[in-house]
Amino acid sequence: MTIELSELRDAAQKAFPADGLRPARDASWKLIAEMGWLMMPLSEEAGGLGLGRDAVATIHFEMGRVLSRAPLIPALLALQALEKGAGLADQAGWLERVASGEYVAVSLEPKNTIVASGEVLTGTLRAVADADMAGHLLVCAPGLVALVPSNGAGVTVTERPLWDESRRLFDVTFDGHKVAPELIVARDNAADGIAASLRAELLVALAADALGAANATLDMTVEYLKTRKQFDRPIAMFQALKHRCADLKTRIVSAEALLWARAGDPEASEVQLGALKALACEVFRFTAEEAIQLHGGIGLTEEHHCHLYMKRAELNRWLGGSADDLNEAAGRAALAA
Amino acid sequence: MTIELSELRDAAQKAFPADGLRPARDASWKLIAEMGWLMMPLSEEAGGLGLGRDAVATIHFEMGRVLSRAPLIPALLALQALEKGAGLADQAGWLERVASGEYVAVSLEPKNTIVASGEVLTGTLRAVADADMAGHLLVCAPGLVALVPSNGAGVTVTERPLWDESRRLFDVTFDGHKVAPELIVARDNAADGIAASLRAELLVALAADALGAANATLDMTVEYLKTRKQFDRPIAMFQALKHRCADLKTRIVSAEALLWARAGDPEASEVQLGALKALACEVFRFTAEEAIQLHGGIGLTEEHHCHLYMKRAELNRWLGGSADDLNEAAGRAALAA
Amino acid sequence: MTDQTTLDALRTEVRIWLAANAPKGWRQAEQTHEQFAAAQRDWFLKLVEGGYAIPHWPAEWPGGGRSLAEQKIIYEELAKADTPRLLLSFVSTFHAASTLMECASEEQRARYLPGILKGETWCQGFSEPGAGSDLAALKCRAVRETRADGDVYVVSGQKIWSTMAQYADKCLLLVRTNSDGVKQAGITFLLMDMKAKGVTVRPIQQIQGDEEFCEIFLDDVEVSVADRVGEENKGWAVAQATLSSERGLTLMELSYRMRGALSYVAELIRRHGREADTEVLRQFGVLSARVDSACAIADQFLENRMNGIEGLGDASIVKLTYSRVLREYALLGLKIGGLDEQYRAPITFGDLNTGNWMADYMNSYAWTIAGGSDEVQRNIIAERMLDMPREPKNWVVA
Amino acid sequence: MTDQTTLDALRTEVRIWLAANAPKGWRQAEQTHEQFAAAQRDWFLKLVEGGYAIPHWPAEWPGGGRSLAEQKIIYEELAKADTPRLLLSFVSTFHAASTLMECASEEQRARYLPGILKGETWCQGFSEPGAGSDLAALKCRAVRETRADGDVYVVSGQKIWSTMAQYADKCLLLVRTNSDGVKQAGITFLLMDMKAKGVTVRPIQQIQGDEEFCEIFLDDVEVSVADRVGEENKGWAVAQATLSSERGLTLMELSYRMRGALSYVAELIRRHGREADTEVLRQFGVLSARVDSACAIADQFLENRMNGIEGLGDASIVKLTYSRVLREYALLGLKIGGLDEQYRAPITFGDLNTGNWMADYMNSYAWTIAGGSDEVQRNIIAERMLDMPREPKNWVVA
Repeated sequence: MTIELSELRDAAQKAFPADGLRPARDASWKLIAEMGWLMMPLSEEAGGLGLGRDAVATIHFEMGRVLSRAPLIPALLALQALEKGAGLADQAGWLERVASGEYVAVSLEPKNTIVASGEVLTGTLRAVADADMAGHLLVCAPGLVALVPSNGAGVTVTERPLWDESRRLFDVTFDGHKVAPELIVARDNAADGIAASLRAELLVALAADALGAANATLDMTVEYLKTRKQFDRPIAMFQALKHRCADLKTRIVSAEALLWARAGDPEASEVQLGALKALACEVFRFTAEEAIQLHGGIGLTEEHHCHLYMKRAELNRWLGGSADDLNEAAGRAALAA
Repeated sequence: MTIELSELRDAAQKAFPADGLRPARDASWKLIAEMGWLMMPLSEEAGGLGLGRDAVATIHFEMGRVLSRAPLIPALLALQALEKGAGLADQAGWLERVASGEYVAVSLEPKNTIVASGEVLTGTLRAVADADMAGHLLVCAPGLVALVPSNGAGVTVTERPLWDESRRLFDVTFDGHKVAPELIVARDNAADGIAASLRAELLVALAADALGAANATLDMTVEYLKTRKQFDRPIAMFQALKHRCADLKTRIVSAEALLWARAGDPEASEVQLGALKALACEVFRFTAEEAIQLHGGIGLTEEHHCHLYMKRAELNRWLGGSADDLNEAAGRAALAA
Repeated sequence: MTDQTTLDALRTEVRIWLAANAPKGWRQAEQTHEQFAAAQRDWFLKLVEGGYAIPHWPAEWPGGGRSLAEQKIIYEELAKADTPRLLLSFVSTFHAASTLMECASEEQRARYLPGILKGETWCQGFSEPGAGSDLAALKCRAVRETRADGDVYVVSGQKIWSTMAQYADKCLLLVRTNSDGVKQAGITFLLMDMKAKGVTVRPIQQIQGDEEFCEIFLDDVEVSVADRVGEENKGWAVAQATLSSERGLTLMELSYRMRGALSYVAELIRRHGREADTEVLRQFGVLSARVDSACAIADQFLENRMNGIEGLGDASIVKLTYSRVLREYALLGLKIGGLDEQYRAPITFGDLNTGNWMADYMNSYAWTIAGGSDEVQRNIIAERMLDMPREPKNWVVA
Repeated sequence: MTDQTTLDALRTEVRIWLAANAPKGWRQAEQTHEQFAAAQRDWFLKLVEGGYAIPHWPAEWPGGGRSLAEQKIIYEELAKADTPRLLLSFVSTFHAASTLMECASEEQRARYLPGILKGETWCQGFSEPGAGSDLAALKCRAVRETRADGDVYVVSGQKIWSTMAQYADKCLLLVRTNSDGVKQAGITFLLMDMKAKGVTVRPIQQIQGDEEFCEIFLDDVEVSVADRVGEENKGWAVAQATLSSERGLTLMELSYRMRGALSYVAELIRRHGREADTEVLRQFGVLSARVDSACAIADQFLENRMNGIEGLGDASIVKLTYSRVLREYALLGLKIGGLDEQYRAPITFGDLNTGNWMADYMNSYAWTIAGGSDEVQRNIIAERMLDMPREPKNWVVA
């Protein structure tokens, strides 16, 4: 990790300390804007910090660690889309507003039924993050990327309560909504290019989130095992449990090595990032599953933190595409290599 | 286990004691014939013992335990096919000879390229067991079941040396061999029915073989762990290893419960037996894999027995059909249920 | 052993009775935990009336005196008819009953057993926050004091993981009456009234939204010496009798219920259009065989018990098999269900295989952790079945 | 650290050299273990000549004085060019060399180091039948005796798992010179001539047909006191230096080789017509990512070392990751290969990912067991990285 990245990490840990799990969304959002994280990937020419994918991943990693409720992942995706949307009427204004805290929501699910006929949108966008705090949504349909007011004509926003209470997702239904000309971000190939790049960035972001959270899950579990006594000794002394923790540690650390290698490689393909995301999320899922088991009964209670990680882990598996789809694509690519 | 079955088991363990691993093929064959096992499934009217699938499985289980080299599985399949072949010219004579020790070889691989055009056989039969000691082979082609002299015209028998030295398999190529009329066992639907019933019996036999061997593998491993000392204590005292052995034991015992339930159920379908076989063979495979790891370096030496189980486990996975095929069929059936 | 004709007749009789009496639409009807508890009471009393609630009790009780083979048939049919599991009355009819029958005095039996059939429910006050797998380390303190109307134990401490204690009338309570010597030797077994002064029950909010377990806080609760089972400081042996009262029937029933619930997986595969996905098909095939093997090992365990042969560790094999297969069941559902399953959906109380896959997944932990965790079962299997050396007793930490 | 331009230049230089000098068709040519050993010697001497055999040695040696970043490039290129792994010279250039350089006397260095570059090979006599993971428990006994031309140690005992000892000229030998007190304190480190009287080497027949390891029987072998490294009874510290001489390069190289060998899996899938099997595709996708993560963690470990930051347990993570991924690689090949792979096929000596899947599977154990088994690595990771308590030292068996 470079000095720049480790400084970012330290700042994030200071702003969001490990003992403040699931910090309130709105307060976090304010802090995130103050930290300047909303302008991280924006180029310096456009008034941003011009930081790379590895820097962004560093922050998402830390946000995963504390189970952040703030929609930083979608916010940065929207920002990156807008920066690529050269045809957008007031691009500079949008970038400035979004980088300084106006939230534009996006869908975290690549498979959607939305279609654009000319500028008219029909269909449903699933898994739109925190649509309740967004004035506008960024919609990617085949051949069209556009902004849509969340209270626009023919737009219905419905919250879908999740088991994971650290995130909020909405279904957004478009019943023939006509996009305003000044809100069109890109069309045709340019639009599909933006959609593809958002998919790629989303995959890295989720991998980072998952591995940050996996680290926190294991740390919490190991601490508990050292404290908890059964049969007159800390249960951390039982070799069967030690070996399971060591296996988790090994899986987390090696997946993390791949995360930093890929995040630092601008040439990494969407398929490679998908395989990384699938790996990272499976590592987190299994860590969270083992964490509950290793905690025993206390891990099954609402008041303990175990289940918060588990529920985020389960949700993370599906955002950005399922492991089955991502791994299948990776297998196909390896076959063609 | 009924008294009858446990008596059979005890007799088998006496005849083939656990310390006589991989007993020589020809001596075993003689002993097997003397024990009357070659007439087990034959009906009493036909001069056999009229024992059920569970009795046969009991013996295969014990033969798996000692890694028997004798081709009892194919021999009993041949016998059962011949008993069903009412059209066979000298059926009674054949049954008598086979039940008293004349070996008829069969293929242990359900997927073969053999075809019958009238009485003329073309193609290759893979995985024919111990063809070198057989005067005749029992061939199942679509629409035809027939006996073929192993030195017949247009018949080529080629040994294919295996990693598993407890079994011997041959490729048998038919280059337009014309079956003698008196050696035709069955045609058309009757032939396909026989082929199906052989597949089913093979699956149970292999499941029993695998679980007998898995038991022996685990027993050997646990004994070794109790004896071997590291860091001044028997390594059987290390909890991580105890838990792994307990998991193996659990998997073996519960798969075995399913074996006996299925072997005792005449209604069990080929698909159910296939799922059993896949489960049993995976349990054996994993047990053998863990056994080597738990033995450490000594398990990698030719002179130790570990690898003998592992190699049989690997081969067993493929005989009678692959786990992938069998599990897929079971999934389809469960979906249709 | 009961002959086959009697068994077949019983099966027919139970089926006919269930066709007329099994509750319908109960999953939909039970929206709150209180409704669930009320429905549990009703169903239990109906079973008492039908004569199927306590087949394992002695013959002098109505509906009792059934052989293990008969009990198995009753539970099989209850499972196949998809009736509600008997959760609220479980501690009463098994744990409390066998404690009373095996270890209690004549007076205690006369006083408490009839109430159970009238719907009086019991809970268990065994586990404590600091004593889970290591039950004997319990600290809940009882001091004997003299009162005008006879001696009492004054009990203070905390119990946890007490199933449905919020609805319980009575409690099987383990307390510490002596702190010297081996920890097992200072434990006393009491029968406590849950309405007694000083008893506070707090349901534990569980991660899937259920409230199956409670904490019980005891603050100078007085329990009459007449409600002590066995001698003072000899409660550990009584507790063993309590805990071994149910051997295999529940896991047999649950395995059969899981087999029936494979239909939820099939529906899910169809709903998501995965019928041609080789991996999904194979995993479903593997799961079916694993569920079948859980049924087979539960059946085998019961059959061996009927024949009087139960080996050391056998019960642990049955439990560990079931708990692992239950987890595999839920994991496959989650894998196929995808994002849809991450949206919160109403849970079914007291049911383990519901097709609400996140709830089923979370419920599966109740079996990998509670009632002797998978880790404890592995220790038992390694030490008692495989005869591997026990953990050293006297640890000198380096 | 070496600057990027220098590194790029080195990479180009190595590629050019390899294009001209890398052996071709070596897998087919090496039919016997002796042919393999001979080819190993040739290739090593060619690398010495090219200046790439001992990049990690000090600068005064020809081809030495390379930074870790440069060493990494050389090994990467050797892997990418699919050259034979350097097995026969491994102990000589790493273990023997670092022992001599760090712990030996000037005389010993002058006597032994030059020979290594001429192809003199060394083996390790550390492990014993009763002392595997617990190396310090070794029993091979050395008694000091006086001879006319100086004192000698008279050594008797047995060593095992000595890699390619049948071709070795010299041996790094650990012996016990004192049996009192802690076991680590009575160990002495000797340099033994493999041609000395009383040395018998027996190759161990391995399960895949290789003979990579040997037993060494020592029967009153005399080793001059001049060939002792360090002081008597202080050999344990010397052995630690020996064992830590290679940190990460090998696993980096092997991970990259495995990545190259993913092509064998692709070929296999095509050969068996499984290109449309969703499960096979997904498993191949997962394997690719796992291999990539093994490469990434090996790279990261080396990079951290270049920056002087190596944490406790880091090396164990790298090894455990590699050993597990290597196993997964072989298991996937076996699964797709089916019955075909059960027919015995010729093995490639010294190669781990060959597409002969049963051989690859069996070879994978060399990494899960040898050089600190997976179990030992897990202990290290738990105790040193996660700071979980160590196993108690003084066991009082119950």
